[in-house]
Amino acid sequence: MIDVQRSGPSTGMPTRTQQSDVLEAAYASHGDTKHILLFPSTPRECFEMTADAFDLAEQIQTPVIMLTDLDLGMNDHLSEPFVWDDNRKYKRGKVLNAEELDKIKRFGRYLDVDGDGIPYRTIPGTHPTKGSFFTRGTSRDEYAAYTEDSGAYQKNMDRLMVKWETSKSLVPKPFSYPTNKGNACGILFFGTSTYSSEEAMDMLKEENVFVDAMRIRAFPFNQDVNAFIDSHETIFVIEQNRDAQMRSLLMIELQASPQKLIPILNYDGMPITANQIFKEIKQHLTNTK
Amino acid sequence: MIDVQRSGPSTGMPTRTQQSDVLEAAYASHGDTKHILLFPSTPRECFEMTADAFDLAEQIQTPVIMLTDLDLGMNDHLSEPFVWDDNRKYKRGKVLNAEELDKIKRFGRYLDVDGDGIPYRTIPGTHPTKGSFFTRGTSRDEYAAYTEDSGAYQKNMDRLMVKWETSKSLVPKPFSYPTNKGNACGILFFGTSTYSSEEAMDMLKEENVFVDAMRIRAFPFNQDVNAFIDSHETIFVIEQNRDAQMRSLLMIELQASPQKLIPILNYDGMPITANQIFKEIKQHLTNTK
Amino acid sequence: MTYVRPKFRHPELPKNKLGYSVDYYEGALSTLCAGCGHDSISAAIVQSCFDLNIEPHRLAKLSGIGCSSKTPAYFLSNSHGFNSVHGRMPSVATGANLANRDLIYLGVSGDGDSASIGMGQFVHVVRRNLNMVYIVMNNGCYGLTKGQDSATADMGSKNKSGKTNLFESIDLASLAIELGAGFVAQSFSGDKSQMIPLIKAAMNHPGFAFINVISPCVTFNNNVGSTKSYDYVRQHIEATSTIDFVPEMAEITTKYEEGSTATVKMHDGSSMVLSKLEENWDPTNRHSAINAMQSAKERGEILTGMLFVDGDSQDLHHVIQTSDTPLNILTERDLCPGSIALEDINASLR
Amino acid sequence: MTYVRPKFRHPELPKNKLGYSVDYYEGALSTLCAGCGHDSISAAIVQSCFDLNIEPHRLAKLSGIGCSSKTPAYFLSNSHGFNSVHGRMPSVATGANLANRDLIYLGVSGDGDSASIGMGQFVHVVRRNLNMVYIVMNNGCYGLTKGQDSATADMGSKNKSGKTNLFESIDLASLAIELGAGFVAQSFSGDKSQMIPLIKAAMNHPGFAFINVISPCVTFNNNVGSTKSYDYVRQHIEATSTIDFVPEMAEITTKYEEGSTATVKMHDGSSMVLSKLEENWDPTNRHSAINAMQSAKERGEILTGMLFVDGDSQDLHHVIQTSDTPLNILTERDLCPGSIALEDINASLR
Repeated sequence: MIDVQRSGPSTGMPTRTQQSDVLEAAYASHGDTKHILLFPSTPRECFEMTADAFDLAEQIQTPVIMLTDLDLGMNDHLSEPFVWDDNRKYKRGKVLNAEELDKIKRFGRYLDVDGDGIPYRTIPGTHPTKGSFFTRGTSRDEYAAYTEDSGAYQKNMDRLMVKWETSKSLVPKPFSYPTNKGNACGILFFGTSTYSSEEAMDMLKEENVFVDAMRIRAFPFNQDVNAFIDSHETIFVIEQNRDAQMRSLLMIELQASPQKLIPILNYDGMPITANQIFKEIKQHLTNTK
Repeated sequence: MIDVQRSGPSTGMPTRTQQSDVLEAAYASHGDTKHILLFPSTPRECFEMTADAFDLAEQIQTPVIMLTDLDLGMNDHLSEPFVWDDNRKYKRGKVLNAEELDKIKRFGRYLDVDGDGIPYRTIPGTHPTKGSFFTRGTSRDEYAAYTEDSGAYQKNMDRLMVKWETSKSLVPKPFSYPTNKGNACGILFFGTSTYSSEEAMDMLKEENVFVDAMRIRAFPFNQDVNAFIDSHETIFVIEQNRDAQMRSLLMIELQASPQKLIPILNYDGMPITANQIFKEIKQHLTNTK
Repeated sequence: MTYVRPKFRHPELPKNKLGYSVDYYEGALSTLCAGCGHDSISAAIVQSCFDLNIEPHRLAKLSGIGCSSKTPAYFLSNSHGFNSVHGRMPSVATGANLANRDLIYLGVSGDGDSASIGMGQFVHVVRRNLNMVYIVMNNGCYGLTKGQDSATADMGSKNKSGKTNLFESIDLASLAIELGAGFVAQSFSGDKSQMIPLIKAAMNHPGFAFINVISPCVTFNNNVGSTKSYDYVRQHIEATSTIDFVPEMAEITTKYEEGSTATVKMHDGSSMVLSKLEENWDPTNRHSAINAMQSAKERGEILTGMLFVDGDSQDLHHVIQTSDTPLNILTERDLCPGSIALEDINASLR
Repeated sequence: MTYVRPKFRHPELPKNKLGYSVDYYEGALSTLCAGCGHDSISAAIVQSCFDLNIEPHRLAKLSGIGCSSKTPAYFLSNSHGFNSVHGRMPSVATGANLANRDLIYLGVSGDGDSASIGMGQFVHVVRRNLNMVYIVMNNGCYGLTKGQDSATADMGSKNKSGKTNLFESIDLASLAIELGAGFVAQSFSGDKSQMIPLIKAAMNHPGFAFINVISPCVTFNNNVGSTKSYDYVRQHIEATSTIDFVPEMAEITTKYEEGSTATVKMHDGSSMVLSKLEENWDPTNRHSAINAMQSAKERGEILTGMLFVDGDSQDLHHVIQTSDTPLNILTERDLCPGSIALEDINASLR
């Protein structure tokens, strides 16, 4: 699924940009639910991540949501040429064919055979007598049979958490900017806040203010994001929404301290500017000196 | 809206209970959106909060979601008799009638006249020439006219935050349990975790472990919830879902430290037991001694 | 938007019984493409409301999403308006109508809004016989997103990019008749003289009144090969009848040819006089109306005018017997059963 | 659930061409109420698949939510199944069918699932002519939530609590004909001899095949006054014809009365022989079918059997000209235009 975010809520500003569907997309649906999100920041990354998203969806057996925005979706951008590796193979994930089914004693659609939370699946019509199952929204056991047994239900919910952990190493890693190490401050950003953030870093550098930087490219967060937060005293989280939604995800998922995460927010429908980021970081550093 | 939560996600367990739509309900919809939630814990409170919800929806001019669950919705409960005050008046909130419209120079549907973020509204057909307006999902100015002006958009989004602040004092206050003050630990719970939490407190008392307790009754959180968290070293957040959703709301909205908020979670579809709460609290206190 | 409407109006514009001239019923200047059929429909709505002496604040205009759904901004600026989400105008209209049965409800929708995303809502607002006028401005394409075929595009019709539509079209008027609508008409945005009496009659019909108006999209669907172009529609329409809407109290003065005239009495005493052009068609017989539509289809023609009207139609409020007083002005005294009734409920649970 | 199906089966149950006996086509034991019409429909599905020598793994069964939508658990346990969300079975069927055109798709739905929450999906799966069999188990009430009237309950019909339904019913079969469906039939769960040939013919129809089966709810809608009770339906059904489904290769051996027989050839060479009982009705003429339905309504009768069939029906894959190879077995080689095509795209943007 591709969500070209615009200024919300409701119809919002039909021609203006925003990054304000982050929290909604991450936990969309009732019950305990988490979704894979990808955050492209250039047209080329939109292209590449779309291809990756298909692979991830089949590998992890779950919907993948790419969160782009109107700035990327409607404005003209200068882009590097798109590249395709002709040797690239589609990743279909754990799909059993007829021969493999023949070798299996009993197929369990939700059986965590490999311990990574991702079970094997079959495609309808594969085998005359093995591998068919009934997909249902209700709780079921590892063999896809209906059950309201508490243990079976909880086991499946726990398997989904194992799958969530597994997916952390499958989704695109964050991009770390080269650093001289030892900076006390870090900045975190994603998507179309990238250019302004990079420019703001240059502006800060000119005033001898050095910050480390990381661009988040996916949810769930890779271990590197955790390490980045842990290794800095202060983290500026730059985003284009009112409610600091990415910051909320960092707190919920990484147990990051709210006091450490300083929001830099723009939500007027126009892309965030380097000047705003520069000013707010300088202001904060001055105040806390 | 009344959400009788059951074990999710998807169809889940159709006859089993859970408190797992909390995060979804709080931020339902794209864009920066927050919703009023009510958390009843008894049949009588369901009755009273339903009536309150109508008043709140009209006062705050927003949907109100009552989050009850299958334990309350499908099981038999012993209940105090329901009570109705015959002098109670419906609260219609800020609705202008024809006379009031006559006195106003220019009616602005989204004009924050009182500084509380809640504008005045009119009901169609009220006045022959004044007060009609066009409701739209797009951004608009204070007079309900279409605009994509960044300033007007942001002003409206900021007004909604003011309204959110105002609503904190309008929604039901949390219930504080009598205390001997000075306990280092507090427990927070809501809805049908109440009976088990109370019983667990009694069990702890017998072992000379004393904790303060608060039952959350609404979102956004009243200032008292903030004060309760601030005045304790450790807060156990008791809830019936896998992902500690109420704990997430406390972190996002109150900037509460994740390290301070210890989740006690049950998500097997059966109501949480006093024994589980008792054991987990004791375990934690023993480990951190 | 930088459009400025010329301020000059003839100072002696005729006024209606309420003392308003027609410009009081207008809206903001349209931002649709020049020549859009939708603007002609807006103009017909304005004229109808002026002629019927409707107090603008007693009318609520509602819409969904699309070019058509933008039009409520372009008429009746003194009426309350609600631009809802895509395909969900019927729900908002239902809620508003239940809250206050005394207003006139005018819903405006498009073929995308009604025949695709809103199909479920359309079917059920027909079934509930909500007292409203429901106009579809039907251009067979998604104009707002550059002209893709909609679900009402005819099979074989060509769009601007030369592509032929491969799917059967959804015929909203036939569907409404099949679903039991009590008032179904069809018209063409190029025929204002037909639209106005139909809109007037629809506003006087006590229940759901549907008007499907073929309204060519000048920008994306007015090419040769399109069956929703001005030229094609003009060449293929066939009217069931000419229509005169005769308000209450007015005398029927026009002379109609013997035998070919049907007069339909409206609930408020007004009448619709239909001078039939279509043979073997009885506007008050549903089966006959279905036959007329089917026959026209077989001949490759678009039947316009009044198609079917049920003189005995009873709207939702009558069916479910709500109070005559609008619900939204009832008070605690009327609505709240109070502590004594509650005590009975408590007792029943003991 | 503690139901246990008796394990004993007659050891010499007849086998079909594939070597399977009928029990291989059965499912789990039904947990519906004893006597539920839906179980008879499930039995007819089982018998039809056995007779047609269908390999169970070449059939996908799909449903939405409701009593009817539970039934796929009770037939064809060796087939893939998908119990989707409320009213959204057509979307899942469309996706599955587009991915693999070579399977047989059997959708099962109810009147709540299709005529209310899923109405939009129903209309559009008809319009797209998806190659599937779509059976509505129609009991006119919401059985799973204790019997409230559904949108197909007839006006004036009384439910178990004695309440009279005040709204016009939605006639799904008429609607499907009006919307252009190529195969529309109607039946009664109490008439297995009629259901089986209809299901077989539907499975051999190359496109959307709709069967509306009146299936009384024994628990909540089988009372006196209900127009969906066993007694009422039995007294008011009138068949268009008797039907024989004659598989490919088989000779038509039955003798039919002169002049009253219509033979409809199916695309695979099989035939449906209709011995007409309804006069002035041509099963291959849409207008005639609509007339027959309208006339039956006017007589207060429920027309069952084959209602309309279009021998030239072409399913979605033919219309949009997808590859003959199922899409889900195409590989990188077939699907990926590769770096050279991408270079052209890059060049076009320079």
